Amino acid sequence: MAQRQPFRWHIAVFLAPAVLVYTAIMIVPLIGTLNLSLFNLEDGNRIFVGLGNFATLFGDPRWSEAFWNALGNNAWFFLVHMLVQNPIGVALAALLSSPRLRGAAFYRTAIFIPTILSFVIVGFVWKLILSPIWGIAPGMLDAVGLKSLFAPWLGKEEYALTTLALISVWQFVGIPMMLIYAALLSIPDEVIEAAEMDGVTGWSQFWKIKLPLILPSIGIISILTFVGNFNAFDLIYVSQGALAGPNFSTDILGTFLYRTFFGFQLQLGDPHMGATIATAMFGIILVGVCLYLFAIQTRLRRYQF
Amino acid sequence: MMSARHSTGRSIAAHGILILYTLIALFPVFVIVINSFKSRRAIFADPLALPSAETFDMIGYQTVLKQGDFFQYFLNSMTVTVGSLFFVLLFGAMAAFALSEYRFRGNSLMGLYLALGIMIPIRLGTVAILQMMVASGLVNTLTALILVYTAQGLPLAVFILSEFMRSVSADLKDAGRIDGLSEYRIFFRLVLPLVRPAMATVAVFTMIPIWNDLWFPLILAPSEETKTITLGSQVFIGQFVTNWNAVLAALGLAIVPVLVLYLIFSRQLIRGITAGAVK
Amino acid sequence: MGALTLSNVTKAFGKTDVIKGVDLSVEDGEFCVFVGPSGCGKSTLLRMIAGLEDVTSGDVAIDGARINDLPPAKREIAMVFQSYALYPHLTVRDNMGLALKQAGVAKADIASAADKAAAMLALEPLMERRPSELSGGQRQRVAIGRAIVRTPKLFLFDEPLSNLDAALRVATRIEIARLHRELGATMIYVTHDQVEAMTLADKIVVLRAGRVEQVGRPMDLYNDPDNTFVAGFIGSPQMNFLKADRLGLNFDTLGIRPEHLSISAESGQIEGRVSHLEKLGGETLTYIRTEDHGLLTVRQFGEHDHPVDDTVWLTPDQSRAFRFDAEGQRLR
Amino acid sequence: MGALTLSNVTKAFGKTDVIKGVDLSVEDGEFCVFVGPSGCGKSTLLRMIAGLEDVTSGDVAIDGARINDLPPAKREIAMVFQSYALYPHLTVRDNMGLALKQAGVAKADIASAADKAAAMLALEPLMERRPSELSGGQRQRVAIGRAIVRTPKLFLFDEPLSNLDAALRVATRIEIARLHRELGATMIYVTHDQVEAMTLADKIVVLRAGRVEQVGRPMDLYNDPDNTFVAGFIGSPQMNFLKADRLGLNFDTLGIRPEHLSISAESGQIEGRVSHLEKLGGETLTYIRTEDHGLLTVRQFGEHDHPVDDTVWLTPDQSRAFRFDAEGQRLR
Amino acid sequence: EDVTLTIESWRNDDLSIWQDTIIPAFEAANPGIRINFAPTAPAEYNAVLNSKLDAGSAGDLITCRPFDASLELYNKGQLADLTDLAAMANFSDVAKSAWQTDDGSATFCVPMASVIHGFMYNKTAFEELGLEPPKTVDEFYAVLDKIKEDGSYIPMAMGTADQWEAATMGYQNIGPTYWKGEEGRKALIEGTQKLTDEGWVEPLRQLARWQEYLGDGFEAQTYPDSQNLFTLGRAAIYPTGSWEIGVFGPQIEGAFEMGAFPPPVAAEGDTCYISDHTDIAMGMNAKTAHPEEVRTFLDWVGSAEFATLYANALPGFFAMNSTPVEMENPVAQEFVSWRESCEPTIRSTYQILSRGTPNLENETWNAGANVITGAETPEDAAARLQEGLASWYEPQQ
Ligand SMILES: Nc1ncnc2c1ncn2[C@@H]1O[C@H](COP(=O)(O)OP(=O)(O)OP(=O)(O)O)[C@@H](O)[C@H]1O
Ligand SMILES: Nc1ncnc2c1ncn2[C@@H]1O[C@H](COP(=O)(O)OP(=O)(O)OP(=O)(O)O)[C@@H](O)[C@H]1O
Ligand SMILES: [Mg+2]
Ligand SMILES: [Mg+2]
Repeated sequence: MAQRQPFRWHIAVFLAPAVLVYTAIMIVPLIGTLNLSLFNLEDGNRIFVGLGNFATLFGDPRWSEAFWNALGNNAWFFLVHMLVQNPIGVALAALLSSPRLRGAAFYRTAIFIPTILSFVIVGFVWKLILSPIWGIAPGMLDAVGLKSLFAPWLGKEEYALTTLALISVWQFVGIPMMLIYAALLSIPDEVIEAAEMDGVTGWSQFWKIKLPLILPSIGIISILTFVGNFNAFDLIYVSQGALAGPNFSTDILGTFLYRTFFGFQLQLGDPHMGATIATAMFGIILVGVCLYLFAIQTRLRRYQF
Repeated sequence: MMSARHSTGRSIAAHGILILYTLIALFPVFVIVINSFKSRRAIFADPLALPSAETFDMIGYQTVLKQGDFFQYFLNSMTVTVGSLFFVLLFGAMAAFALSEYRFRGNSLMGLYLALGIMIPIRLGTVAILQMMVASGLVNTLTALILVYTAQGLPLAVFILSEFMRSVSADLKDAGRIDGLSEYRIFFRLVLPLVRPAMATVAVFTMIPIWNDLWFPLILAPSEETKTITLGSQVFIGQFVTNWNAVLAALGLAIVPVLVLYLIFSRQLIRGITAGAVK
Repeated sequence: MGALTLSNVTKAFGKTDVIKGVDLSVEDGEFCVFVGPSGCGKSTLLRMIAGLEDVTSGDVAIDGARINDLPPAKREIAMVFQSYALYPHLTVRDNMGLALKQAGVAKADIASAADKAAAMLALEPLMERRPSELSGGQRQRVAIGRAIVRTPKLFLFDEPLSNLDAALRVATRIEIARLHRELGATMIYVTHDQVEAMTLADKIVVLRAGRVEQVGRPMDLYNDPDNTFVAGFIGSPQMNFLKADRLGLNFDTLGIRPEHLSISAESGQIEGRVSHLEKLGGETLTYIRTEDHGLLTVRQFGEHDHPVDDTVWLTPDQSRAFRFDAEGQRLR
Repeated sequence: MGALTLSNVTKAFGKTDVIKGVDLSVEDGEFCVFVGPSGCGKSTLLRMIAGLEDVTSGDVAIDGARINDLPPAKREIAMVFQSYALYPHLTVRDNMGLALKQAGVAKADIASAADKAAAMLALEPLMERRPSELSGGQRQRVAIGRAIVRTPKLFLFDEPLSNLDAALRVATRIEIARLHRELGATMIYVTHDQVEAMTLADKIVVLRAGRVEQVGRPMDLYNDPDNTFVAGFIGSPQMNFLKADRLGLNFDTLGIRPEHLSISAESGQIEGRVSHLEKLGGETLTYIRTEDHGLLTVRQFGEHDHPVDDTVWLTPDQSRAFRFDAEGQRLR
Repeated sequence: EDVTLTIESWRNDDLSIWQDTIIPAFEAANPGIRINFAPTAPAEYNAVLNSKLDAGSAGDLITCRPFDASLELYNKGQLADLTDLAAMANFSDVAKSAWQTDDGSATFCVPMASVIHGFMYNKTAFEELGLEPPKTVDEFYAVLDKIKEDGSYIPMAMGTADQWEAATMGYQNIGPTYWKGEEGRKALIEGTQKLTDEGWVEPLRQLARWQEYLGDGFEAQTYPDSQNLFTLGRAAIYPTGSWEIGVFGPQIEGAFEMGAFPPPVAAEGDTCYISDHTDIAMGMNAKTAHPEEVRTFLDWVGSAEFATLYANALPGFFAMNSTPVEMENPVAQEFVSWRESCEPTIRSTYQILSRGTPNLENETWNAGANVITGAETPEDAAARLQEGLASWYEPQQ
């Protein structure tokens, strides 16, 4: 029989401030909000409708089309980040971590600067650069004889979302770069030297040695990207407005939710449907995170060097 | 000098790629900076031109200085950001320590609970939060903002920090216990200094959204005395016209303090990693 | 002040029993060494004494007082970890002083205690450095210094020398022995290097899979082991075990130390071929492959030469041999 | 295939000269051991041979061909690192096979090479494990296996045993010696454990502060050292250095190994008090504090007893003693 | 002790006007009451205001959006009933209609201003090309064709990136001419007309025709881009509303002269219709701690004095006060003069019809942009709008 331990107060003390602040300011209000998804307004009275709102969201084509459109766009938005942002971040970090590189600190800072910018000026400057009217992008393409490639990307349904995703990549690539850079620095020199001795150099050294060893960091970045993208809102909002034009082609869950929850222009905010969408988003993200935590993270072992 | 392991060709290529990407990263920033020094007509007449004798115009900065107390706004932003960072790091690290150091019932559930917050935008809880602040008389105080940002930053902080805390040597903590340090001292005197790189990482992630947030300042602390820089700059965004000179000037200036914070933290980060833990 | 008693102490991690009932008493001022193969529970036992692991059942007592539920800090013990566990962000002086500072000792007293320990360990010139600026041996000495300043009742060492190189090991070993004499404190020392065990211990405890195999003074264990396990574990190079029946003896195993096996090119009891030779200057180790008994080791003092692959003859000195039964128990 | 020549090789890190002009030739198939105190430049020299550090001046040649500018992978060299430096994400099999795979060797050939190495090192049951699932000794053997499969001209070992515990060290040491015999490859081995140096080397290179002090076969260095540094470094326990004038001799220093110093309770040449005694079973080390010569070590075989603090008398065996001048150079 | 009243508004643009002109005038006349004008960026205004009202931290005075947004606040009890406010007598029923309950029994905001849609044009450019402001639709296209042919100006400044230009400055601008102003609007509300009827589809067809006169890359052209194109003198015609008058003056900096013409009619002599849209009003937070002072202030907002101050400070925002206001700005005078010659109406989607999901106003933005880019035919767009409206609006089912 194990002897009973006295209550370990310090655990409670360590947890208390975080749990209290987080519960009071985040969880309680959010539960209050998500709870609204079970209610609706009928003749000015709030009545309990169970899962009725979800039936509307997924069953009524007016709602469901918008939802699936936003979800699909969001998935693409995420995919672009995974395919562009994270590989670029990894590549930059790999270059930065090469030994005896001069000016690494300068490059690191320069590449991180866009991350610091506020969305308002990011939206403004990219609209200015890509504008067909004020001529930065067309002019630059013209200078290299590729004017014909230019299109008003932000205004075309087929390009707008991808363009915005790439702008977002531009803005946030500093974050994966930082994390991967840190991970690469913590690979012991001797493992790299062993690879040099084994003739594993250059690119194959990166693929066969470094990449597997930074996979756990890539995993964390992926999940942060996932969560970040499925909660994204600001960039689309400042550059395309709450209606996420053209023709909803840049509508993602965040803008869809904002429009519904807080209203827009003549559309009044609908906290009930808004909460329903929020709950659905929450469910999607939770599933993604759990999938990661239980299916992927366990496989990405952290190696003891 | 020719050497066995470092070919000049490779390092030129590396610099080439890095310079290219740095240009891509900085070009829009360059556009922002040059245009903040131009008159409105000049911005749109040729956005890529450097400010010349006739287009050079400090009107943006003048407007910023004239309209409202921007120094105060800066101060408010700094207070809120640094204050929230402090609490996020402190409370987050404490919770992360509890989760990674002690085995107790409900440990992993608590971990998941604290992670829920990264999955749902806190903005949705606005009304309840505002009601709470009204009830407690915190509306139009920086405290309200600090509280909200602390809550908002905690989940990610706990998530990342508890990963790192696990790597702190158990022997070290035991040595502290034998030396008579209480669990609190072990945390503050031993563990905290050792996870500095992780703290720096979390600080960078946490501070940017706080610094740039518009929503909560607008709702919780819109008064003149408590305005943040981002909110202060909104005054130039009108219904039909936006005063881009002023927006560029204000928000361009606004990146300076964050950049300084970033430099501080990233130095901590890199130094912490390369110094390595002592075996 | 400093006598330790363990009474039927056990430890289980979840369902695995790691310590399976240990009774032990260590006298005040004694130097007690725990030896045993990797994973046998040495560290776990030490950590239970320190209070870093809960005791599953049984009692731990210091000077007769049960301390099972006392937190580590209250037990008046000091511990030196295998990994040193120095505080990387503190200077040598602060590493040593932390415990005293924590106990509220006056600044001046802390400084003089640290200086005294530093003098004892020749650390004076290093007091303001941080651990990362020290060599391995220096770090080890700081870890010991940190333990000393607190003048505890009981010192616990967990393989303190295993990260050091050979020369430093010898030097630090001597230092620890001197310390023990000078401080007169009770010390419990874990190692799996039996040379350390032999040279330092007043009393050796041989552990195997969570149980005590034998307890005794070093030379008692060396000269009078209870079983093949202890006989093989104490003494280096390891004792040779010969199949007694092949030698025409009526028990199971004959144990003979390498120095008691004589070698001859002409004649002897056991035939074998030289497999490998190690000349250490002052002594020579010859490894001989035999058909009946496997690889046997012969230790000779001075310089000798036995060409590899030559056939040689070995003869055990029966008067120095040990007899064991089929279970490995000593036949006396 | 595998003869190494260093001609006036130097290395400077920034402004500090670490290697100050080393000339050395290692014959094909020879086992060459670098010894020297910590920081003397052993690893640096090894890494220059491997191509992991640039050579500041001088030439490194294998089989007569200058390889200064050849990248490590092209030098047909294998290296075993002190920290093993295994690829943590690959299984034992893949760790061993990676270099061959990289060189484009056929799958079947890789597998058979790995299996052969595994058989040699008794790693067969571990082939599918990852490094984190191996014990220290097993990891070490995998690191060696990784070096073997490439059948290099030259093996480089940087303190491969320093992270192992005593028992494993002895076993792995014997394993490496066997490997050298079986493969017949040239090996260069860094250590600061002189026992390893003595038992393994065909040729020992004693380094000190970036310079070669003496090169020779182990017993030559043991029996015929050029200076006090080499004499003190080779042989364990260390040689005793006595002040010759106090003994009425007309040179500076008398070097005498611990086993050649006899001890008596009644009479002798040097008076001293027993300071400490180490009984190892097969031998006894006695440390004696003398007024004229400091702490001296006496090594006796078998069990002996000299109560601490007793006065004893020591007599050096003059026939086995070495004579040195004031600069520490041997007087022959 | 002075009472300070805080005004919630989305009019960042007016900050200096309030601070420099309006507030001093009021405070001088009403010692003891201080006014604090606290605007929010327009895009966030509704969300922020609703949150603050729900939580009880909103200001004393609320600037009212027209129709449902404010009606909803009134229904929730967040806006006070101001029917009995003396100043209400100064406004016509039409002026008050945007801030009344559907049955007109209660009024909850004091009307401040309306805006009129029309086309602005670059007078200097027109003179240069020898063009006259068009009166009929045919003349309109003829003018556009000429400008296009000449090539030195973009014929019309409009983009679809922000969507609302297409709907508000296109559709709601020319539309009343086709659906006959109030007549069509009311019929739609009653369910006697459908959005697929000719009068409602034709404006979309017109919009579709505009595409060829817009600048390159109009798909990515935002509203500020359009403004800049016009004020920098690169575009000749700019479909818009009177609110631009005040902001364009300083931007043009006298580089050219600006004029305005009303939406063209089908044939010379047809009745012209203009959108004279009730846009801004001010109401009282029902939870204010100082209802008396708030009412004092609102009475003043309803006065002729305020109307004159406001309309002159903000040329293009026309007072709705029954007492005519003297205005100095010539372009503003031009706009307001159309009130005499044309039938005024308000935007078709604002009253009642944007109460449900899908939201007709938002859908109209989308449809307007789609027909201009060619993503949808006018007929399809109209059918979609009708279907959406009918899905929740009973009179249309
Ligand atoms: N926290 C734990 N949970 C589960 N099993 C443990 C734990 N700590 C130790 N063990 C197990 O208990 C046994 C004894 O471990 P212990 O560390 O005491 O061995 P040791 O004798 O110190 O070995 P070594 O010489 O390798 O240090 C081992 O089998 C180990 O796997
Ligand atoms: N990258 C470097 N920059 C500067 N000095 C260095 C560097 N690497 C080694 N040194 C210095 O060169 C000297 C020799 O180092 P080296 O590692 O070769 O010693 P060593 O003989 O292998 O020592 P040890 O036995 O401790 O491993 C040391 O004084 C060390 O401080
Ligand atoms: Mg242990
Ligand atoms: Mg070395």
